[in-house]
Amino acid sequence: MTRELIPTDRPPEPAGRKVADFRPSLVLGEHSLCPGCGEPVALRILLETLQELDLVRKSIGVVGHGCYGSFVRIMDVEVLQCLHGRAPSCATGIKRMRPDVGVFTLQGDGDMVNEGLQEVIHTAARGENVTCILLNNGVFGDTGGQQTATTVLGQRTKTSIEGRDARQHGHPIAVADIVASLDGVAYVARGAVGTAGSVMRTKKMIRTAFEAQLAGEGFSLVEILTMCPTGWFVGAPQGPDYMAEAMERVYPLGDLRSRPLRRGDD
Amino acid sequence: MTRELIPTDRPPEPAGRKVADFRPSLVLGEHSLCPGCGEPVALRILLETLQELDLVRKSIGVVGHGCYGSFVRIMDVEVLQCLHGRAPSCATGIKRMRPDVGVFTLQGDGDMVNEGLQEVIHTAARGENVTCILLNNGVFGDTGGQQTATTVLGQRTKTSIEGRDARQHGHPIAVADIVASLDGVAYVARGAVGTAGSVMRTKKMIRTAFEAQLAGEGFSLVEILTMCPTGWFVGAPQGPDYMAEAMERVYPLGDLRSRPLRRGDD
Amino acid sequence: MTAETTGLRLMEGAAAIGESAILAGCRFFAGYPMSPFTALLEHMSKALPAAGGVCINAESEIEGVNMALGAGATGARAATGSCGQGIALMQEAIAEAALNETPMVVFNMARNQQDYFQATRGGGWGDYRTITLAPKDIPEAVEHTQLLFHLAELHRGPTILYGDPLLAQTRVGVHLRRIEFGELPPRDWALDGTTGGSGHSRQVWTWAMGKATDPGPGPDRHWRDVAAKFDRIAETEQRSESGYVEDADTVVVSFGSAAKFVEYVVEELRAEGHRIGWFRPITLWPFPGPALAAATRGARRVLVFELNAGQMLDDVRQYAHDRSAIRFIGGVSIHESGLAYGPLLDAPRIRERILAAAAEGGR
Amino acid sequence: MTAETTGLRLMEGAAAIGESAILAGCRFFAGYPMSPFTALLEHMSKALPAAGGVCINAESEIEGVNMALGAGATGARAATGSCGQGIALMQEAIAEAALNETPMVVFNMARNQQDYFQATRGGGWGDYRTITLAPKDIPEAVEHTQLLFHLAELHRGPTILYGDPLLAQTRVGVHLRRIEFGELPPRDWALDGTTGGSGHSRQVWTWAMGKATDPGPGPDRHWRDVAAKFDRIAETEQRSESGYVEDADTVVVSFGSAAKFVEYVVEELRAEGHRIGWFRPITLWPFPGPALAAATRGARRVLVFELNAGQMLDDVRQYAHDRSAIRFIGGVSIHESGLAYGPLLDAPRIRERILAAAAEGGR
Amino acid sequence: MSGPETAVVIFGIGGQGVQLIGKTLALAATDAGKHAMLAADYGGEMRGGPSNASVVIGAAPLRALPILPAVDAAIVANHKFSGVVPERLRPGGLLLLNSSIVDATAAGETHRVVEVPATGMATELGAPQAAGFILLGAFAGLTGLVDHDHLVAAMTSLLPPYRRQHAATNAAALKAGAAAVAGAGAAI
Amino acid sequence: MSGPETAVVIFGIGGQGVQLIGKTLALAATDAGKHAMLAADYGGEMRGGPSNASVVIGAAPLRALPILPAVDAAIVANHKFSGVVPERLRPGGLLLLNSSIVDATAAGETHRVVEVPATGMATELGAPQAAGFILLGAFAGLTGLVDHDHLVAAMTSLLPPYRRQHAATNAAALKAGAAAVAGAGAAI
Amino acid sequence: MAARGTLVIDTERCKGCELCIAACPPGVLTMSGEVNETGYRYPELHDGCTGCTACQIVCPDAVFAVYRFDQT
Amino acid sequence: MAARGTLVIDTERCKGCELCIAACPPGVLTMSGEVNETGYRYPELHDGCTGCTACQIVCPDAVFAVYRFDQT
Ligand SMILES: Cc1ncc(C[n+]2csc(CCOP(=O)(O)OP(=O)(O)O)c2C)c(N)n1
Ligand SMILES: Cc1ncc(C[n+]2csc(CCOP(=O)(O)OP(=O)(O)O)c2C)c(N)n1
Ligand code: SF4
Ligand code: SF4
Ligand code: SF4
Ligand code: SF4
Ligand code: SF4
Ligand code: SF4
Ligand SMILES: [Mg+2]
Ligand SMILES: [Mg+2]
Repeated sequence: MTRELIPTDRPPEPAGRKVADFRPSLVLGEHSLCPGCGEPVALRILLETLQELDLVRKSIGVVGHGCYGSFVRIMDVEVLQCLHGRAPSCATGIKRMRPDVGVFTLQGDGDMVNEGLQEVIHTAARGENVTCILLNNGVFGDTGGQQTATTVLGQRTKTSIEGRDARQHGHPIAVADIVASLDGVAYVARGAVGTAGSVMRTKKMIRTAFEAQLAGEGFSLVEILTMCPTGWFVGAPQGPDYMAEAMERVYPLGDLRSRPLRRGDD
Repeated sequence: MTRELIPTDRPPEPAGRKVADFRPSLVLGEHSLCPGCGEPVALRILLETLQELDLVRKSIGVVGHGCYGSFVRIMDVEVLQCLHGRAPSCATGIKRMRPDVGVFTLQGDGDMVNEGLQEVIHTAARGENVTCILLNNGVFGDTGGQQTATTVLGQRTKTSIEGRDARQHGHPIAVADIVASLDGVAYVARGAVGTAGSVMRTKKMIRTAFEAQLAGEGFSLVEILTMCPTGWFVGAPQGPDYMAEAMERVYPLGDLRSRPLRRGDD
Repeated sequence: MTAETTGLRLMEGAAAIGESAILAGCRFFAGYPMSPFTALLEHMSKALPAAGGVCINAESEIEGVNMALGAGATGARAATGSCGQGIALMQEAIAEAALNETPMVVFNMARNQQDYFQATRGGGWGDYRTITLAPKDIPEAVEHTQLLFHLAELHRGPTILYGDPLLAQTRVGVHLRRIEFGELPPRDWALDGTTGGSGHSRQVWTWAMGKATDPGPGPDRHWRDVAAKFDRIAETEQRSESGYVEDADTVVVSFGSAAKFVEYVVEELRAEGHRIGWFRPITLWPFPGPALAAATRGARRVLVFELNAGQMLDDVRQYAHDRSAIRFIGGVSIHESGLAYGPLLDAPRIRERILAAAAEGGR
Repeated sequence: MTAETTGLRLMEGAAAIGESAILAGCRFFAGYPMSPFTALLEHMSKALPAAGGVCINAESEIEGVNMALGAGATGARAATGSCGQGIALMQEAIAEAALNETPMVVFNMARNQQDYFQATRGGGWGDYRTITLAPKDIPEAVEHTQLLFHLAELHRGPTILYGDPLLAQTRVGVHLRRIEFGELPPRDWALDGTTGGSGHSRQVWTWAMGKATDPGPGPDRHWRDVAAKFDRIAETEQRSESGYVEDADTVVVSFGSAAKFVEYVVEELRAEGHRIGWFRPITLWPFPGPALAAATRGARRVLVFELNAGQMLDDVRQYAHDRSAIRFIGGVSIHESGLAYGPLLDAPRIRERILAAAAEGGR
Repeated sequence: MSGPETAVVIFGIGGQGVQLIGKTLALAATDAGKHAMLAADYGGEMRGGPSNASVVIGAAPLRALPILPAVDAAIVANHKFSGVVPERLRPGGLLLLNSSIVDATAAGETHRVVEVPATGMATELGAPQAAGFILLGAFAGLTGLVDHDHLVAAMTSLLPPYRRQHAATNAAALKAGAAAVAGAGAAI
Repeated sequence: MSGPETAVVIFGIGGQGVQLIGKTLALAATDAGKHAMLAADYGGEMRGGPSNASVVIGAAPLRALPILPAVDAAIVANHKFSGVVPERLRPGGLLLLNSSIVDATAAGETHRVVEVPATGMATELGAPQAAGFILLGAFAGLTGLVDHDHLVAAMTSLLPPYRRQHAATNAAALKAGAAAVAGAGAAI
Repeated sequence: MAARGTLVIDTERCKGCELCIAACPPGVLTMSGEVNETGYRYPELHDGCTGCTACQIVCPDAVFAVYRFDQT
Repeated sequence: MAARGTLVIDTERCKGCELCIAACPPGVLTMSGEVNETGYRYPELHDGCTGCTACQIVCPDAVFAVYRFDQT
């Protein structure tokens, strides 16, 4: 690696082929999330997937309460910003009235596994033909980093300041595993956004989930582990490593319930 | 069998040894539940267990909303009649302030698997040292027999009049299996009260659950399948058979999570 | 003359209300059993799918109301319902729908009249109001049902029917027909999924932040706008009814089923020569204050009869012509089951209370 | 003089309230994060276990309030809290605690004053009331916290602190000490598990059915008894404060932090010779109606300043000496984040509004 | 019969089909072009105990309240409530008793008592569940409020599919009830 | 200084430690036996953007409101807000600027402007994060509201365990700030 | 066959559900022809009870007390 | 080594989280010494970019556009 810097303030001359743009055109502007936050990456691959599946003018998102709530302003798809925890129920009402539209939720672990645990389980068992996206960072990021139902043992949060202790604070809940065990469910997977590879694998999971919905196969859930350096009290650069060590051990990545393979394309 | 009748209007002469009384002394009076209802049997074995474990003056029950709600008047233990679905949370508050008391909930499937699904899962994962008793009859008995989250496929209810259909009404949820899969849980079992044998096995499960609590091992749950001939639209005599055929197939009986054996007595 | 010629069908109140909702275009219903609301849920679970709609056995009230909110946000005519504790659980979402302006109808088939504050003051969060109609009998409930769907869409927000066990469970002969209430604005706010990628994709949000490329008013202005809307509704949607108030020296104020009993008793007393009149708010919110003030202008006594500890009383005190003339003659009265009215809802008892209060000296 | 000699500790309001709760004997707390309540939860999660109590990170507001209800039923001093939507979710259980007579304290650290109806009219279910204190600043909040635990136990039911972001997040020097409020009745109602097998085992139940061998009053009588209790509380627990009302031709009514601003402005205006006074309900329920009537007897104008669309207004209209003298000068005003007050909560703005309204002709 | 509306209350216990009798009466009247109201005294959910039904029938839209201040007639189906002489029965009102199990001596002096051994008759018909329809048939016969054909049609349409086989015996019970009081007729 | 209470507002952006500076000032004053109030202008949860702190110090219980109608002094830490000449600064009030990054020309005529190149000085001290404490030291030096020792003690007690190592440089920054304005003193 | 056990049957409490009939291993219970005060048929005991308590265990309405004759 | 790819870096949007640095397979990104307007250091590109887009994929703040030089 030479010490010389390559100029990066304008497109190259002679012209190269642009293979990745700053952000998908469905992202309307800047977000104000923390440095190193994983949620904007999840948003990007979600919106890219909608574009790739040609769902842009055929989709409705239902967004819960968490830092990702501010995406409502910058995601160029129709959105119902719903009450904390209630996205799966709102999505149910929407999907039943608009069965031809791709309906998805965007929720955090606080939203889905704390406040709205019963909504997602009931919706899944009902076999509701919607896709839920869980952004799991193991904390209530938006309120400043308190313990959620997915905080792993030992993790320090504002309300488990000495680290989550099983006797005092109980055990974390792997909601995707619960959902995967239910009848009525078409597809469940857990991805992450800590590395380029995991981002791409996660994007494929999102695609598979939407494909299941479009095929009318029933409920789908993609859990995405996202970095929250602020809530974890770690530096932004350490986010992916902390995530791999602390969270991926408890929440292993991969498909938890696969849909019958019927795609020829990948 | 002779056609001759044995007189049964007073104790026998010469005196026999009484081996089973009408009801445990902790049942204070008559209930007004339907003919053939399974819930009073569950109540009886629960109270007998409290007596056998010498917990009568050391226990608090938390009762949800369902037909069993009327037991509050006739069960001679301290009771908090709580809001529909909220018994595990109320029990948590009680147990934390009275750690030496045996704390249990009495809930139906409507109460625990519909309205309060998230309460029981969170309480279990928290490892709360309480015992939850679920009376699962697959319907909201108390409101006249509508579909609950545990109604089995094909079952006719007032709100699934042609039988529960997976596409329209979704799939039943086996809450005990979910709970059994969680960390923080000491003991989970599923019994029934359709036959004398199942009643006795279920009673042993209740005992094991309380023993786990007394040993401070964490959360315990005993699901009990109970007959609801009224809500099932079957004759009272057909209750146990209907239960075996329709429900026990979907909800098999037995221990789902065992506590470490450390008892010498049985 | 037979039923065919009279056009009357003998129906349980809950079924009549359900059929009326379907006539009004209701296509989504989600509810959770609770007496006496259960009868409506059971009816809808049969009748709505048959009419091409969707009825979901919601797994809880919170899920039910949020499903209805989602359905309502697509522009479908959506409804839910419950009573008492169940409505309490829905308060957060009812407020949300009021503040994000999603139409839906909430059938509060209450167990008694103890939930007047719940219906009129909400208890959700923020500055919101809900149009609340309290019919006095089943024929009126049938009409109110359709009116509520209309008003919910016209003003974009949740509207409430405050019913009771008598309205839910009594059977009477009813006429069912679709009532027209006039033009409605276009449903251009409804989510249908088609505006993605436009830079102006639709959004339903109580904070009304809009999109980065098309900013909304934000909570400060939006909530002030909503408050102003409720002020306008308060002006235009008041409904009330009265009888014999012109020359009455005693006016009895009551609502819902109780008002039907009061009206019956007052008729009797009038026939006997007593100078008594009655006043009934039909909309509990907006409370028909000016009409009450007018109706009580000449009265020496304003008696308030409601089956609770005195809740509508708060509104009567704000508007009765002379506050010092008010006497409370209602009270808590509950069936031993806790699920229905107690013995105070009875014409002879009400008669006694009115006569006793009317006999007391005026101001 | 140093902090040691003055006894002042610089504390965030939330922490001061939390410490005061612990001094009052609070031993159970369960809450769920929501700004600005979060700060109190975080404080309790550290401080309460250290003080020998239990603080649970409740998984949701509904779970939190029901945990507190369970803990309260054992006789422990228990509390929970939230704001806005979170309190909405708690309404069912707050009503339950009021009707089954379980003491607990609910810290409603509200985002603004738009939840007055929520606090005073509940929206749970049934005829219940909750004593609600609205402190104007942190020192008063510290005192109110202890008073609320006392009143909750004295009257056996939930009591509410109506706070706001200023009370939660401002830091001031506070004195912390345990305040004594006098004798309390024995806790013979508390569940401790010991009365099983007696034929009279204790029971906590809103229906108050009692045991087959020891029947309770049942809902009809119990709910009437509870309503009567609330009537008594309404008589005895009204609290209010006023200034310069004796000779005021304009009285400004406001509550909570806003009242502190109004008081400040009125002081200024008095110093400039304006005949203006102020009145502050300290208990939002019971609303100090008679005191307000007395304070407004001589006034030509009664101005209501609250940071909402006009909610306390309903109470002022019921009690102000002359209803026609009332003018609303408050309004919705929200920070762009939706989480705190907007620009209207500001002394110069309030001054303008008071002066403008005072300049208008009286009745 | 006082005024243009006739009010009758039926007393029994849960399971006796009191609500079905009430519905049949109200539906038959509606089908016959009258205005009818049926108010049930419910209460507990799924519990035993008393079950009453109040029916009001009139020629014009009703002004009756769903909780009746006074009734013109009472049908008493069960001995458990033989002590209940309806307080609200107007003087001279009709008191129709199932004399198989209800003791007529408890009835007051001021009412017009008619006894029909309904349970016994129903057992003779081989349909013990149909005692209520015997009483209803008798009531219709006594008052002329609704005719036999409308009663049969209403009863038939109200039976759930799995009870259709009872239609014929119920119809016979209605007829037998009417026959038992033939001659005792005249309006209440 | 108007009246017995002194009000100061500190302007900056999130991450500059504005809240810590405010807390240090208020805590030092409290520890010194005065009455103090600190009001933060929060708002969004976990978002960037402006961060202000208002501090009021007095000898007796305060009557100040948590949203100040007027302030006696303003400390401006960041150029992002150099345009903000606090409207509420009383005429003659003290405007203390971090002149390393804030342009003094934007300040109004009616205020007493003091410039301290805090960022530059902090960098020289080898502690770029301590610029705020330089300003605080200067402010204390200018106003005499709190003494150095109480400031150091307060700052030290407010540092979280994992930042204890900053205590010494922060103390040095406080001292350097005071030194930079030595002589410019006198009450505001 | 000498019965090893016998019952006291509180017939007035019986709700006629017949669960005891199916539960009795030797099948010595049959339903009555008569009904009790509440209108329900109730179980009657024939010879051959073993005192096994199965009937009491399954009965929801606390109708049975069971006695055993010790075989010493 | 002739670079197979290159970037446009919108440095003003960068929040300095350094996720791109770790993500770059050939390790051709380093953080700047200077800070941007908001006060964050940002990535700078050295020779050897392969145009693999890993940096763009992991960046939360949409700082990168990636270009590839076709090797035909
Ligand atoms: C009913 C209710 N309770 C609490 C809140 C406050 N709240 C807003 S965001 C949030 C945290 C959400 O955490 P999570 O879903 O994990 O999202 P993250 O911020 O971590 O991305 C909470 C508790 C709320 N908005 N509504
Ligand atoms: C919040 C709330 N919603 C609804 C009800 C009405 N409710 C009372 S009991 C009951 C059914 C309970 O069913 P389950 O728990 O299965 O008991 P079962 O009657 O079947 O024994 C319902 C829905 C209630 N009491 N509270
Ligand atoms: S707090 Fe955590 S989740 Fe929220 S924006 Fe910051 S890093 Fe992301
Ligand atoms: S309805 Fe079902 S659960 Fe309820 S008492 Fe009857 S049989 Fe038992
Ligand atoms: S005790 Fe056993 S043998 Fe005797 S009657 Fe009962 S079930 Fe039959
Ligand atoms: S089980 Fe009990 S209630 Fe049922 S028939 Fe037998 S004795 Fe009667
Ligand atoms: S495109 Fe690939 S090689 Fe080029 S800078 Fe980005 S990560 Fe490195
Ligand atoms: S990943 Fe993006 S925001 Fe983070 S340092 Fe690299 S360019 Fe900046
Ligand atoms: Mg999170
Ligand atoms: Mg059930």
